Amino acid sequence: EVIRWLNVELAPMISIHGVLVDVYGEGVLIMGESGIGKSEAALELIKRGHRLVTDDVVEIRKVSDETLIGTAPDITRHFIELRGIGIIDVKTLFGVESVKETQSIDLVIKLEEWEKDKEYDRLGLEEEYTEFLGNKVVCHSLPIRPGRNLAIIVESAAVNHRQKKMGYNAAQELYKRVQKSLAKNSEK
Amino acid sequence: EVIRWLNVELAPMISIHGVLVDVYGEGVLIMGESGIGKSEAALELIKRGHRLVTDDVVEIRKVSDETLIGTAPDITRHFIELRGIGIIDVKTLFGVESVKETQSIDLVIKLEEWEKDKEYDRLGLEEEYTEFLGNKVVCHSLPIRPGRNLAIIVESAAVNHRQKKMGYNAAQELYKRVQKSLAKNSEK
Amino acid sequence: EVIRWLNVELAPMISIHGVLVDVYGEGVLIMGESGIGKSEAALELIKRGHRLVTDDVVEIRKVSDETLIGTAPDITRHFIELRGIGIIDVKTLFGVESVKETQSIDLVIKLEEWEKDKEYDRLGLEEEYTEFLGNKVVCHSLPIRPGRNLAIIVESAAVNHRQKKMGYNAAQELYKRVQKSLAKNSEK
Amino acid sequence: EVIRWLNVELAPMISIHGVLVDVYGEGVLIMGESGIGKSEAALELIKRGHRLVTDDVVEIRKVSDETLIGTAPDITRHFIELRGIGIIDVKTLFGVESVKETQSIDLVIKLEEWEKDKEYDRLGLEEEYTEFLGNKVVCHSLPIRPGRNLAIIVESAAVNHRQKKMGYNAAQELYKRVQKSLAKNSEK
Amino acid sequence: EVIRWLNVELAPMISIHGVLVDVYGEGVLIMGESGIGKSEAALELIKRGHRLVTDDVVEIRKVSDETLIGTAPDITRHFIELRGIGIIDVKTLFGVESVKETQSIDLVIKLEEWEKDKEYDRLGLEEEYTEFLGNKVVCHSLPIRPGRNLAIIVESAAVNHRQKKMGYNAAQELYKRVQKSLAKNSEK
Amino acid sequence: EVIRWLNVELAPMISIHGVLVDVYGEGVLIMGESGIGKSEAALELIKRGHRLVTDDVVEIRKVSDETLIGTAPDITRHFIELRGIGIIDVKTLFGVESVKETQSIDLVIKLEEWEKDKEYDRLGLEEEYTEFLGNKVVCHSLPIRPGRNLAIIVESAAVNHRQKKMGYNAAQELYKRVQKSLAKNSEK
Amino acid sequence: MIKKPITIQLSSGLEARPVAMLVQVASQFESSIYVEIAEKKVNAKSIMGMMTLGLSAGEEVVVSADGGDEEDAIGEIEKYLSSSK
Amino acid sequence: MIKKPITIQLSSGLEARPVAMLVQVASQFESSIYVEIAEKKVNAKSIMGMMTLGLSAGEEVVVSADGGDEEDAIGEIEKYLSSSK
Amino acid sequence: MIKKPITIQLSSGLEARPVAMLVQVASQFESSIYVEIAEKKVNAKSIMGMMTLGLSAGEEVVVSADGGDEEDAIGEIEKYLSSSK
Amino acid sequence: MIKKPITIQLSSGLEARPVAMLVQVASQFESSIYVEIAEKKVNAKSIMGMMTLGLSAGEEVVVSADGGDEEDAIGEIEKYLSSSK
Amino acid sequence: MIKKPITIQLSSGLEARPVAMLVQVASQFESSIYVEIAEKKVNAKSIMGMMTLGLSAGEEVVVSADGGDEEDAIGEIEKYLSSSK
Amino acid sequence: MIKKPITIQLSSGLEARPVAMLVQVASQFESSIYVEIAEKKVNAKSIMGMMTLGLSAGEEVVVSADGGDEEDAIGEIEKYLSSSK
Ligand SMILES: [Ca+2]
Ligand SMILES: [Ca+2]
Ligand SMILES: [Ca+2]
Ligand SMILES: [Ca+2]
Ligand SMILES: [Ca+2]
Ligand SMILES: [Ca+2]
Repeated sequence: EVIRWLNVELAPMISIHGVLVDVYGEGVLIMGESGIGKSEAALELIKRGHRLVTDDVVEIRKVSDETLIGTAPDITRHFIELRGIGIIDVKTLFGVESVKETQSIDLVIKLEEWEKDKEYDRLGLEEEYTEFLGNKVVCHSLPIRPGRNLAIIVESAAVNHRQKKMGYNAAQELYKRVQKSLAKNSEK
Repeated sequence: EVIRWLNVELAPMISIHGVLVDVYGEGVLIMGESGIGKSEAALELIKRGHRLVTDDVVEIRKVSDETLIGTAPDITRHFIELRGIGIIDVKTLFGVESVKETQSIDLVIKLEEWEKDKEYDRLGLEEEYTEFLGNKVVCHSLPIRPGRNLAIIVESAAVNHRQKKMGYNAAQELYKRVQKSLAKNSEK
Repeated sequence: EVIRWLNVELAPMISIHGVLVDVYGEGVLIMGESGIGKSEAALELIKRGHRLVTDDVVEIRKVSDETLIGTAPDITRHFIELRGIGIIDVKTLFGVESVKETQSIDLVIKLEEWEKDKEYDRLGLEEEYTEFLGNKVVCHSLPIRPGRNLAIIVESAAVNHRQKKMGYNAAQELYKRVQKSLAKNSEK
Repeated sequence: EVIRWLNVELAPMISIHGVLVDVYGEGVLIMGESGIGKSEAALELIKRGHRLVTDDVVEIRKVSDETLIGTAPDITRHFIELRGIGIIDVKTLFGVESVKETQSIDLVIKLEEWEKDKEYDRLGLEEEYTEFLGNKVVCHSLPIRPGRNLAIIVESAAVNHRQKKMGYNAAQELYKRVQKSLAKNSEK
Repeated sequence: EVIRWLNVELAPMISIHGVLVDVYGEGVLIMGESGIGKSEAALELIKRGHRLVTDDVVEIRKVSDETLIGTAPDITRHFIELRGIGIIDVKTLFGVESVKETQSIDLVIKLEEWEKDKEYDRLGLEEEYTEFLGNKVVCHSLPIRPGRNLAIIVESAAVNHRQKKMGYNAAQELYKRVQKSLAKNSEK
Repeated sequence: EVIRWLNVELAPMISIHGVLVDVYGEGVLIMGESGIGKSEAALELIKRGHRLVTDDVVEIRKVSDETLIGTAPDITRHFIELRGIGIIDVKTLFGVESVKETQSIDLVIKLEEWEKDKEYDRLGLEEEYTEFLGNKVVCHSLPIRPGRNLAIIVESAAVNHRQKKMGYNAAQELYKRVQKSLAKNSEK
Repeated sequence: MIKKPITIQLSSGLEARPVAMLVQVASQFESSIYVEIAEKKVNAKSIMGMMTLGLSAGEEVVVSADGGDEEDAIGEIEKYLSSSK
Repeated sequence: MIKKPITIQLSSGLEARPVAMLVQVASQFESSIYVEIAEKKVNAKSIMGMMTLGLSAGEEVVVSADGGDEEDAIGEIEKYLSSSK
Repeated sequence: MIKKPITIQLSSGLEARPVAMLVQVASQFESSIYVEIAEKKVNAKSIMGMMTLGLSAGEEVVVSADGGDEEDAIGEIEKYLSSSK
Repeated sequence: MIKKPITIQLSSGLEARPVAMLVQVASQFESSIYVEIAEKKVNAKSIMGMMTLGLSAGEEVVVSADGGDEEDAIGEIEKYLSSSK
Repeated sequence: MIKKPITIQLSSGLEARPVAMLVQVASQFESSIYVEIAEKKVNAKSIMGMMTLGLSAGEEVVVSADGGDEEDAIGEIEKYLSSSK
Repeated sequence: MIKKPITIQLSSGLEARPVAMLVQVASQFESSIYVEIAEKKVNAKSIMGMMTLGLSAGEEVVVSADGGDEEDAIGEIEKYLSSSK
């Protein structure tokens, strides 16, 4: 066990700007410009029963070619900054229930200002990836618009991601249904 | 029963652009421009315990002069498109608990970009209606603005609608209180 | 007891434009321009288990140099106006569970349109105050932006406020950690 | 529409001892001895977002050979008796959101004192039925034991019932998996 | 303010065996034999969004002829004992959100083993009272039986209690409906 | 990665009678006699947002001297048996959100009929352990009594367990407070 | 199982309070007990049910009891309904 | 900022519907607008607030407006309150 | 508003991927755009909707556009549907 | 505690229905009862567990029972597994 | 009901562990048992309650028991508190 | 994109308050701005991030800015860090 810990401590490390949350057991790294609403999304996820790993600075370590591990810097561990309220201490306000020390990084959500011209993923047939320390991680770009509940979209993305790992892709399923319907029509 | 089913199958039908959800037993049809956030509102309603009937295409059948029934096209049944995430399969992600096959259409919510000049319903004294296949359905126009939780407003509209059917109209009640207060003042 | 009641009735009174909600036992007064989303924030707070005191008009009475009490005008008590839906009666729609007659005012949240240049509270080290009838009340200015859940930020502000009254300030704690770390570094 | 209403009013009627709740759109009739906990189960269902039709006395009308409709007697409509607390008025305490006027009866749950010898349904392969006014309704006998959450079991039974109507039976699926596994083993 | 605090500190005090929780703003004192499940009921109330004041020992102070205030002894403040798990620290596990320092005592719930012969309150027409330091407090005796959710019954009792203070008594309402119906029948 | 999987597949394995659930990221193995309520506890945990790994048969593999991994047998994966309802398919009823393929085993909860004489853990100062394949796992014995919500106690045990791993033990903290208070008294 | 027609002699008829008392009487017995009048048949141990009957003095109901103590049950209920206080 | 006393001439006084219409008029302007009578001062863009004033024909209120379009605002409001339909 | 019948020449017909591309083309315009065939009429900016049409090469659809850029919209859509790659 | 090897003679082997019946038989006894084959050992009172065994006619299992009525338990289970209907 | 003053002779006084043991002793009895010192009176079956007493060796408490086994209860508690280990 | 090494001359180093002020300065610009020292590189608009740097007077950091106003940004930040108040 000591050896395992050493491995983690000595693993290649970078520190990036983002928020890391454990959502249904999937490590979701939320990225995006300062002020876009990463911390507020994390706060809602916490209130919905998920767990904060770190806000604003994520220390990422590569522990294998498949696995990246994220943690908080000691100084800001379990703190969140809410624009207009100030710094809050998630662990004391919402309890041990709402925080976690380390978490693998399984999915990246990039929050972006909505742009009319931009192409957002409309089908989800192919995954896009981002890279940290040479490891690829699935990545979604999410436009921020009024009337959307970000936390719920992030939850759905996390479960959908798990479902894909379990071998089911809704977009492919839809694709198959369309092909079958086209084939049936052309027979007639 | 077979006859009843035939009736439904043979009923006049149209297909429209919208999302249909069963909210507390009321069939709420959410309409609005592509990209305004209909599917995201439906997703939050599902996560709050309501049931999706269909996303994006609603097949409406008129089964009596009072009743319109909505269903999904076979190909897209129980699927939702989330901008940035892609197609998700609501039935497998969130379970049978979260979907329904058919639902009467009791209430229309039109989502709109907020416009400063536009007159939104400020009292709710008179109902506005929209029409499908010659049947009238109560209709609310809802402006989309930051900081609003659409799902919760839709829930409130659904319950408020049921309350009106049960014979109580909050706007009229307020109106009466105002009249009574005016009368009392003018006596003095 | 009669005397206590008389005191309240005879206390200095003003009437202001805002919404008053009991959040975890803290009286939160939400202020801001007409149309900014005060009532919608209150609605979501109610649905999350908190209690409405009054929407749009708050009658404030000063009962001691530390205590302000808010109530609703009789005519609009327990009613809320939702843009696009009309007037709803919170007490009959959501039950006695969701309303309260009177509430002390412990915290003010001012909702504002987001402005890039404006300085929002970034640390929370010093409190800002607003004043009613000569009593000071802690006040936060909260920018409204898409993708934020206002109700959850208000809840966090309320609990954070209680934590400060219990003697713990997260911003000061963070400040201490930074100083300690600086001191340690400079020793090296 | 008048004719339809007349039909309902003139339909054959009986009045039975039980509690009727709308659970995810399924009408669940909870039956069992006085004091077994029917009303308390209904109360928890209401608090979990479902809707009370009637407590203690259910008036059942047969409106077709497939459909039974339940309502409350006028005198006790929306009231519940809680042992030790007394009569509560569900509609005013928890709001219009928590009640419903009429509901079809789709499923019967019989609560029973646990008896060691009794055979409870262990597979769910075949349905058991009970009969009202000549119509058959699916019926489950549920033993009451400490440490069980009745409301959650009732919810699961309701969704499972809907799933069976949609053509999927978990017990049969399990049965098939066992047969297939046996077949594969016997090939070896 | 200092004087007010002195008054509280110097007020007559007793210490009793029970659990005090703030439920929707009502101070509910749960009493009953050791092992009956008071702490477990409090735990579920906390998890449902209410606030613990003290477990097992309640220090009660009389601050006026109408008002009793309860607090925790310093040594056990915010701790709960769960049979089989041991002592847990509610404040650190579930956060500041889940605890409160002082609370008025508005309602007593006495948990009791179910006894067939015992008369539990069946109507709720008259209140029963218990007395501490000469002040009377409304008191309900609640039988413990399998299949009941205690926390939800306590919540209902608390809201029902508030409703009575606001002038509505469901049992009296039912009583009136019965009288009116009797009168109408006897006219015929 | 192939090698890691081989390791898991070739690891020493036993199969035991119990239910395995992922509660806030902790793998909780619920054990106890047939009929005691393990599956019903798991069902409530699922409905509260946690994830089922397997019901009734847990296949345990030892992947290191610290780590045991549990999975379901293929035939019964994601199925639960509810006494009185029959077999239900958790994955299709409640969605992918509610299940998980594999989970480490971090905590054992043994459900037992309540016995007056039995000594249940009253302080939680020392941990008790159980052993599988030579690995020790922390183990709590939980008495089943009416009026307790098992799922909530299991959740609290899981969070409390995590808190102990993070270095805080509430029982020891209480112990320290008592010692300090004794010391202070004896000085006087 | 026994069935017996009984005429209500309570001067107040079955108002809220006498109903509560009657339910109390019925609840002491193991037997299932039902009160029937016209098309209505309600469980005598259910307050809410009995409230819906709206019985006045002078009306006749049919009481049925089924179980080990059915005779005592009918007896006690008859005694209560026939008392004229 | 401008302040102006205005006498209500609407024959119905400020019943629910005229209040809604007045709020509509006020809401078209950027300026903050308040209506004052005795100790009450309410936001003219708030339906709920205006409802609590209970104004009858003949009463005098003080209307204040503050902002870029304050003059137009006062003007339109005066026009509405002075119309006698 | 313009309406125009267009024959699909895409060799694959409107499979999932070409539908996604078509929706992309339509979404660039401000105008409301609908595609009609037999009794079905769907929003051309809706992937889910277009998926339900099940269009094969050789079929004729009616495309309508309404808005400031309606002509460009119809033009681009026709160009896409008529390309035979 | 008793342990006994038993050969399954049920012609269908342990399909879903016979498993349910076997579990019923086992559940009548107070004793803990386990069925073992190769590396698998499952609680005989657990339907889900017994389903995972996948036993065919002709296979031999070891049944163990522990408790006050362990002999009766083994006897009844043997009787059921040996019946050839 | 019996009441008896007892002097604590446990060398450690009532630290956490001895308190837990005392509560165990008290919990074996049906009777209600209370321990009193100065203004405090706590349920002897409540760990949390007993923790708040903060009793040292040499102090005198009054123990009361009420119920069928009250004499045994007092006896056992006295035996425990008087043991000097 | 510009990169520039800057030496901190603030007498207090980057304690909580000066960090908050620095973040304020950086937040006025459109450009992405990062502060780098050794292996750490943090977003200059993030209070939480800047807090983790723990910078004392005399240390040298590398500031980079990327965007339309990158020159002004670097200029203002340098001005702030070089002020010795
Ligand atoms: Ca942030
Ligand atoms: Ca959509
Ligand atoms: Ca408002
Ligand atoms: Ca009942
Ligand atoms: Ca306790
Ligand atoms: Ca089970």
